[in-house]
Amino acid sequence: MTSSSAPTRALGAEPGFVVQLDAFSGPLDLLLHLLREEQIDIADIPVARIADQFLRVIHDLGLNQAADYLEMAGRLIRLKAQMLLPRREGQDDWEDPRHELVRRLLEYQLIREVAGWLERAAARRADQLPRGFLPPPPDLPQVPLTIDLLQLLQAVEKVVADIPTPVLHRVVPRPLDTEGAVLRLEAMLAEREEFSWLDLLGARPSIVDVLSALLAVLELARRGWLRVAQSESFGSFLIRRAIPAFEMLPQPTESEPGSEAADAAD
Amino acid sequence: MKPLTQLIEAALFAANRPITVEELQTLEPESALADVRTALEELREHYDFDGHAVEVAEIAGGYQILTRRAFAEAIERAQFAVRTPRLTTAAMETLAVIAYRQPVGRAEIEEIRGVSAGGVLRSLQERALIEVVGRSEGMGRPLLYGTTPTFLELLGLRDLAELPRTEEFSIALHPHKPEASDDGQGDAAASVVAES
Amino acid sequence: MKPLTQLIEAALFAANRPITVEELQTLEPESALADVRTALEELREHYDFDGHAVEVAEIAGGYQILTRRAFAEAIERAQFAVRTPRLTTAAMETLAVIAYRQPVGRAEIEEIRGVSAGGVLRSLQERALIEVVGRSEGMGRPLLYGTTPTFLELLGLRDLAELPRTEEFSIALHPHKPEASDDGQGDAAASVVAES
Repeated sequence: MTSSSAPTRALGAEPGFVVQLDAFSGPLDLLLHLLREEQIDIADIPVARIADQFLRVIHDLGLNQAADYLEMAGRLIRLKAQMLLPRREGQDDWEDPRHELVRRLLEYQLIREVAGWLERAAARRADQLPRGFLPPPPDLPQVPLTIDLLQLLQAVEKVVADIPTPVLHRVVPRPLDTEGAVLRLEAMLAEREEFSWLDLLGARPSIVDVLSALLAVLELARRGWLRVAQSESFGSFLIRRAIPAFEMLPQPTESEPGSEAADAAD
Repeated sequence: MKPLTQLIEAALFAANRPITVEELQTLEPESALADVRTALEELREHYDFDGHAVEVAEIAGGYQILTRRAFAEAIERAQFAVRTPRLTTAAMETLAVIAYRQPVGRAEIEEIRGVSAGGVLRSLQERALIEVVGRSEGMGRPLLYGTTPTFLELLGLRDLAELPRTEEFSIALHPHKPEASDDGQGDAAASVVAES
Repeated sequence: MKPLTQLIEAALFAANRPITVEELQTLEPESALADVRTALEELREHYDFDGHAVEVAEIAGGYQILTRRAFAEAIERAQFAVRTPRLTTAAMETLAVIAYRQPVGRAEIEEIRGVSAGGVLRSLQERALIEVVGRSEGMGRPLLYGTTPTFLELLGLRDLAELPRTEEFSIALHPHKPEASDDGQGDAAASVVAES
């Protein structure tokens, strides 16, 4: 895949060594990369295999903390479960659960192509240099500004119109994303026995993130998937897996860490 | 060269951005837009026929004098000037989404790219490649972004119509409908993926 | 033009300072200093005989392409025309917020307009429409902005009290303490908008 724009990187040299967060431009990029390496038809993705590989790569790349990747991992795990559901023979109205993922991948791939075109155009333009020397600005009187009251008042109107409804309290526009947080938490549980609440939150969480994550922890605790322990009062607490990981997803088969992905990267 | 052509050459030399025909007309208020165009044509021909190293380029709705492609490398090697550095992949992808979907909100950009976009949007705004063009009517009235003339300058395009249409890319947006395959997964042709 | 002459033209055009003969020689290491001088002479003659608006000038021991003196005035006029005599929408809206909320800090302006205000504040300050009028008592003691006498002059107002009241605006901008308006000037504002 020489035409692939997947970045060159040293992968798996040291397991767990954080390479570069920007080695991939996002989870969709990583997913496309895996599909390309395996020469898989995008319309018929072997979800189970790809999900395992995806988890392994984000583990090896040290991307565990990146919420965007974890969210995708959660989606893949869920998709994998959906694919395992039995379906009746000759059932016509079966809707492929992979459909949405395929749509997103194709759309993203198109954007990649467009971005490539833009990049080539920019490179061509950069090959033409503008004049380097700029004469100092002439010592002219400042251009007389033309503003008048009408303009000012029109601007006032526009500002007022753009202020979200003037209410006494501000409504938080973003609803809690409990579902996303559950997916992320599931993905982390699948990977690790035990981790801290702070690991789950990641870097610089917003209040909404914290609340969503808390609800997700409570939800999975209710299902009996995890236990929570706090060693000191007001300290961070530990989240521990309470059911065997294979009940959530099969462990990636034991192999040299990252070997497949390392080949892929070459 | 005619006096108007000289004036225009002087003005284009003095500015380091594309100048529109209307702006050039203010140099000689007596002149018509057609005169300005004729003079620009004369200047262009001068540069071409005499084998000058610079040319009159049509960019972002205006005209700018730029060096011809062949010389950039030698000039950069001699350290007299540097080419504009490349944007990151994330920035280019975000620009691609905005260029084709404008006006477009942050949520849609993030959905398409699968990553959060705050930092990239801010830096594209700081470089004046994108701007806020309005607010959506939806919840929270999110800001909508569009590309700027600086974006066209970066790519050396006359206008947005010069962007290729998405159908021209090798990836079609409509895949063969994913059918209920009975698990012959994995060995299918890599047609769509491979051809990029 | 000979290849070396072209290369030199491109280099002098793209460089932001005068370049010496020795430096120009590094463009084409095979060439002798004499070759560079001959090429410079060829370029100079080209510009002179064809009546270009630019010339090869010798400055501080180096060479630079400059517009001829005769066109200085035209260039000034061009730059005059190029500079935008109007405020951008963003600047105008920021100015509106400051006019009606002064003294006001950057954070509050940004909250009201939903976008970052750094660049706009700077350009309004450069245009002497706003100035720093103090510091808030709050965290970090942020700067507070207010309008200048120039602002009043441009609007033809004697003092700020002459700014038309817009009841709507002051209510919308005081989301935390909506006071019952103390006088019935609400529709005065509307009429001002309509009549000017």
